[in-house]
Amino acid sequence: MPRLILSRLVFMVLAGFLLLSFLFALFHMIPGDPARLMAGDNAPEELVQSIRRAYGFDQPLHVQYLSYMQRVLMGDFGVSNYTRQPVLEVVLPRIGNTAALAGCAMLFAMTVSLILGSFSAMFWGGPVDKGVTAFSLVGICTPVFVTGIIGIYLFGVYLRWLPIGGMSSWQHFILPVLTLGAYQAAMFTRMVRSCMVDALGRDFITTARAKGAPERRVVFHHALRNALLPIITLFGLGVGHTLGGSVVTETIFNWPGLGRLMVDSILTRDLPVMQGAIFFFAMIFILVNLLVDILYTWADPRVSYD
Amino acid sequence: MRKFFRDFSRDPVALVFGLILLGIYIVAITAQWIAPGDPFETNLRNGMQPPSWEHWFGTDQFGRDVLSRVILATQVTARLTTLAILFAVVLGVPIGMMVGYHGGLADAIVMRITDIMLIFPMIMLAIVIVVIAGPSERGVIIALGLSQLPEMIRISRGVTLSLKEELYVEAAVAAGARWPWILRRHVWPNISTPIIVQATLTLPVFVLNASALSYLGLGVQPPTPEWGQMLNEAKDFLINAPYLIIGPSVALFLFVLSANLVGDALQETLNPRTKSRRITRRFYRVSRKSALS
Amino acid sequence: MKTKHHSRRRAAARLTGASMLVAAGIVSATAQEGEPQYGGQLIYAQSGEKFSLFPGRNTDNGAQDVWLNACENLVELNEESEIVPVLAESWETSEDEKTVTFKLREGVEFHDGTPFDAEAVAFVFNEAKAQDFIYISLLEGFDRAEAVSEHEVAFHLEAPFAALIPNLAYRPLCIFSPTAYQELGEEGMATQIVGTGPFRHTDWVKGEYVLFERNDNYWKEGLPYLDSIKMVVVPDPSTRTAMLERGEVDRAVSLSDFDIPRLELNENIRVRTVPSTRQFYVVLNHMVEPFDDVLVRRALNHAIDKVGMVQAVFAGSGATVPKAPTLSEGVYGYQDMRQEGEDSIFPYDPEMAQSLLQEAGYEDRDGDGTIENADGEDLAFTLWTRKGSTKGDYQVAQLLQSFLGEIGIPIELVVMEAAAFSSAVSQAPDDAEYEMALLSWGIPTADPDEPMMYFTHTKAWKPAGANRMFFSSEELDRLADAAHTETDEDERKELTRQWMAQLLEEAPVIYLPTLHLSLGTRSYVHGDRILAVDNYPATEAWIDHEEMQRQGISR
Amino acid sequence: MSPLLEVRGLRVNFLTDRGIARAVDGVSFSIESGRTLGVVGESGCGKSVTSRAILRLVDPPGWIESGEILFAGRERREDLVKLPANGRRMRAIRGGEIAMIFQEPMTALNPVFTIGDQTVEALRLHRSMPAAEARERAVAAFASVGIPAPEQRFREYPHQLSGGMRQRAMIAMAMICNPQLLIADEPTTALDVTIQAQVLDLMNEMRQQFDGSILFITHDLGVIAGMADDVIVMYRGKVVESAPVRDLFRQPRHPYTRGLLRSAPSLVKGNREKLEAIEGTVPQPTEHIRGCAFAPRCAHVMPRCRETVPALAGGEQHRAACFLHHDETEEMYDAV
Repeated sequence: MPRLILSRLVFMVLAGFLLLSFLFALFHMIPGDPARLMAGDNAPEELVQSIRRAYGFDQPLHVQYLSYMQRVLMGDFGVSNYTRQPVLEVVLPRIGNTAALAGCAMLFAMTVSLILGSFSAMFWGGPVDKGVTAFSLVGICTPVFVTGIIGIYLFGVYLRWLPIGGMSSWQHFILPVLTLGAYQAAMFTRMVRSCMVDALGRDFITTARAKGAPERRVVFHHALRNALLPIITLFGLGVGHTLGGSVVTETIFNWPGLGRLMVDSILTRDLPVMQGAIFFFAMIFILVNLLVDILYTWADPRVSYD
Repeated sequence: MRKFFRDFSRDPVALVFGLILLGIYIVAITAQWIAPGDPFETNLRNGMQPPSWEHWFGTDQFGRDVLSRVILATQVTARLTTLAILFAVVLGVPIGMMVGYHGGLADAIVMRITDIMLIFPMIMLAIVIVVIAGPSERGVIIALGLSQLPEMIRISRGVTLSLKEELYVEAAVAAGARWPWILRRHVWPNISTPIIVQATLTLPVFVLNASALSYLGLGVQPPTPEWGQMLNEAKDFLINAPYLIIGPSVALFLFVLSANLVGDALQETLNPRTKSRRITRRFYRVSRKSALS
Repeated sequence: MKTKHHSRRRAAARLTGASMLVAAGIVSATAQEGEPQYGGQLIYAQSGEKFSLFPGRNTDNGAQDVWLNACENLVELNEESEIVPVLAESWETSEDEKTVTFKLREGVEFHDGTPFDAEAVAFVFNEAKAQDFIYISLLEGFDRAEAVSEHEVAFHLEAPFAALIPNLAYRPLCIFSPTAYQELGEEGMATQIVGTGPFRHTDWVKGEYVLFERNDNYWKEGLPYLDSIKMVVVPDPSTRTAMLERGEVDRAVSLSDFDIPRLELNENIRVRTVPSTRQFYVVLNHMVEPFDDVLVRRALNHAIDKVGMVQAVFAGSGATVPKAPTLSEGVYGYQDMRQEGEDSIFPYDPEMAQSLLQEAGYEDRDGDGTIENADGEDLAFTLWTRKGSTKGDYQVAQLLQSFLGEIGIPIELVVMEAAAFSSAVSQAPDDAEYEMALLSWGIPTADPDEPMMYFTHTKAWKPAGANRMFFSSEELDRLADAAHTETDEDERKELTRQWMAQLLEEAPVIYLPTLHLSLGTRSYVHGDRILAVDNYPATEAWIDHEEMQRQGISR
Repeated sequence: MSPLLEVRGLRVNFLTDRGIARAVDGVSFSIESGRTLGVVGESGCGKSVTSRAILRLVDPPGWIESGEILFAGRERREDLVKLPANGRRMRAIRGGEIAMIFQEPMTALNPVFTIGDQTVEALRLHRSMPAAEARERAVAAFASVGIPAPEQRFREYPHQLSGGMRQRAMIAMAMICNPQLLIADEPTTALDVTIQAQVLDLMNEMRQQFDGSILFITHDLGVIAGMADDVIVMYRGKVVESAPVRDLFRQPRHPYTRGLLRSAPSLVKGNREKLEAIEGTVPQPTEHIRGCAFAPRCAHVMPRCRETVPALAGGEQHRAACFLHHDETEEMYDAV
């Protein structure tokens, strides 16, 4: 186990370095120049030049790259092109916000999908299974922004039960988590269903029944525990989607998360903030994948990484 | 193949939705001729009309008939998603198989690259591709295909890994078979079912990603209609003109429902293990009739 | 000479007099709504500032709306776009019109306690020139500022510049405390504004919220009424509307046009729309044949149904048809240039468009529905546009495509990501690849000088200015240069009118509707204002607490 | 003394693509308490399905069409077919009064739980007792089935044990509530010969101290010879011969039984050069055959055989479903 963690951490550093360099190259490859964006469409050219000089955009690329990389090694991610605020100050608080939103959404999605998926597999082919499949398919085809806006108007404006924007109280969590979670729950339900159908077909299920175990125990103890193995890997993949999906949810619910910051920084060509946001986004994801692998070894006694 | 169709058509649900899926693809091919109105003809006087006999799904902001735009969009979206899936499968599966089979350093590197690709913001990817391939359908297909590539690689790798341990594969190796033949002969047939299931699951993801792309204006260029784009435009009128979202949503739901149910049915007919359990539906009817009181 | 001087002062006096009247008007208006009450926090939602808060490095209105609560200018524009004195009580122009001396208000302090005096004002503008602040180009010919006495500061110009006063009203030219600037530097000021305004800037989290607290020793007695103002960043328009309807925010800026009819039915909400100074236009690249032919350009203008566009894209109230080229109601020197019976300049007339094209030698020879040029090749162009940068830009582009398609000119739409677009349309004549591009021209200073000198002037060809059409006309250049240095108001207005008339003749671009700004407020909020230059000051706003309780909103 | 278990006219159908297959077609037999009944037949003859039907473990697409399964349980005699399949009473019987062990030890044990947990579970499903006591009973059970170092093995997972060890654990798990009847569905088929012998010895020892009876299902006649007191031979869902083990081996009456005996290597004594195989193959389950199902492959086929289905006839002890024996002529029998 420790060897796995160590190798993954080493990889994180390496991947981080490669990612930052790749982003730097990519940024300078795509059109769009921060100085012109700041000056506005109708600004005269010499104004754009003056901004470029003032902010050091005109330095040769390799100089910018080397100085940035040196500072990153010392933990300084530079300052935002525009607000001149240190990138860490901008990015770090938002990591928590996105982690909270994506985390709760994942928890909600996992619990709902495990329950619905198991029941649907238990009554395989029956009406319950049909209903659950229909529900999950509807969930998969409804874009996050549709559920979001409908949720806002139904529960926020008309019924006035739930607050809409920001994250100042726990009630603020409900709508965004349900919106993001519902989509993921639908995806996961279909996955859990097929894994459970597979597990319920195994021989040890007959043994369990022959031992006199009630159906509840057969499904939720014996079958589910086995189905967990493929499910955990699929949930790991799901995290990627949830983090991706959080971008739209954060925009709709005015949630100050990392996803929105990443998109804004790309659109306004704020390179340091963009690199910082994507870098930490990647680190979160790699750590979550590490967690999934560790969970896997705990779940499956046959696999061990030592 | 004849046996395959006989098995497949045995299950009523699969049959019905198979026909619907076929219908959608036929609509996609014949869109130009069967669209009731002209999807491009703007008529500002009767913009934003609710559904009526003349316009079943109402008219959009510029008075264009939403139904004919949905029909034409079927062609664009069907082409877009199918090509994107093919792109992901053709590129992803071989890589996954090879990496799964050989393992070692190549496996670790490819897996970590897929890790990074999974979280790489789709938007950034789209901007880069649009710059290289131009803001055309080609760019969108590549962007969508790339976004699904990691998952295809992971699945084919997973199946290859589990099959590598199977006895018959070891027997083939013992018999001196080289790995390309083994992958094609033994591994590929077993990969087809999970890939089909994954492909049908990714259909809706593609359409929604296309709508995210069009949110930034990077998707299919107007005036060609595309479901994702129409969903996005209807978003701004969700409260004032809710009917605008019905057209594309119904079309998307039918397309995804039929694709998934056909995917399920395919999985059952092709995958030996779950085949025996499939006839449960008819079982309920038959056994209830003759079973004990 | 004397008369000029005299008229100058008389004009200024009239202005100040008028402004007093207007200010009184405002005060009297609030009187009818009941006695202004003190206390309470006003929360309002805006779409958020993209760049920095530091006035010297900013051009986006989102940020200006933030610091106008804390940092005041020498003069300000009111609803009727008239100059209203603020920190400068009055001003005089020298004989040679190269020096303008401002009499500053006395007994005013910055938020950090340092005194507001001529020294401070001189420092700000000299620093602007030295550090090349973005707005320095607006003070053309500005040489240096000199503190004549403790409360008098003189601006020395290299040449007379008529638009100096209106440009000083532009938000970024606000007076921040030099002590704070020297201590915090530009980086520090990017997140903390220290000025003389009615509210002190206490907290700022980019992309989330900005907090202002009451400045107790504000120089205007009795103001401000509110305890604090909290501005919340809500990027999605439908979320902003929903938060306003639910009462989570008291004010919401730039609502989506299609929500306005619904909001107007809600008696707890008051919606105000005001024409802005931003007008859409389509750049025609004159390097590309046939856009160099004025007949073709006029034909293209007549081919667009601007009334239909306002109805379909902006729900009728989100914009108005163009009544004059580039300039709109809020801008100084604006006049309605439509002949009688015309609903907009270049009224929609497809037949006239086709006859003009025929006159220019372009008609549908082979009857295939598309127009060909003399040697029989079909006309077809690409139209570049963005999506979501300005309200309705994507929809307007699609309508342009269908209107021009109807008269036989197929258009291929190229939608580009915002930053890529702005680089692509800022190339020099020989690298520019666009044929047509949809942009909008906003006039932040509400003064015609900028469009005259930077939009249609031959000297302003991209990349120098913003003349992306690579268009030139001596007549327009002559009028612009004259107006640039003309200090007499009436004379300058006349020159501006002639400039607009000439534009109608030469039609360098396709003129499209002017956007409206919208502001939604809960009915218990009074005394807040909406300005054509996309600013929404709430410095003199107050809250009717009983009404707020009655609506069941508690914070 | 009434038999421990009596099956009368059991019929189990399976729905297949080509119509309804009669896997078990009117099977009747009974097991005396304390005796071991062997069920032998080629694979696909319905012997496993019969065993699963007893515990009502027939999963869709199969279902019990008709018949009675009378079980003299601890309280009273009851027909298991009438009980609700997953009812409380049926669950009490499964593992409590009738236990079952399976053929594939590798897949029959749950890979993600230790064999200790799975055994404790079998116990605590029927007896409520504190965990510690259950643990001791489980370890004791492991010891009784000859698992070395039972304490340590308790915490191990199935994949850490050998095939034989896993089968012993299965037996321990089944016997822990000392059921009255143990159904063993080909317990040794998947094991190699040496381990097979050990497990069979273990089961024989168990038969001595355990007063219940065993239903031993196998296709291996050699195993039957060593294990069973009485034997029934099944062919295509029907019982074709039933007799005490010695009589069956000395005087097999049904041609199919004789064919089986002649083709089993372990039983052929002396210098027989080559083994004889039974011609033809078992017909498809969904195929409907008039008369005796073995007729197409039978050397003594008579016209009657193709018309009517021979009933199981003969004396109290030894009965066969074949017209050859219906007129009880001894010489007819020797000539064969």
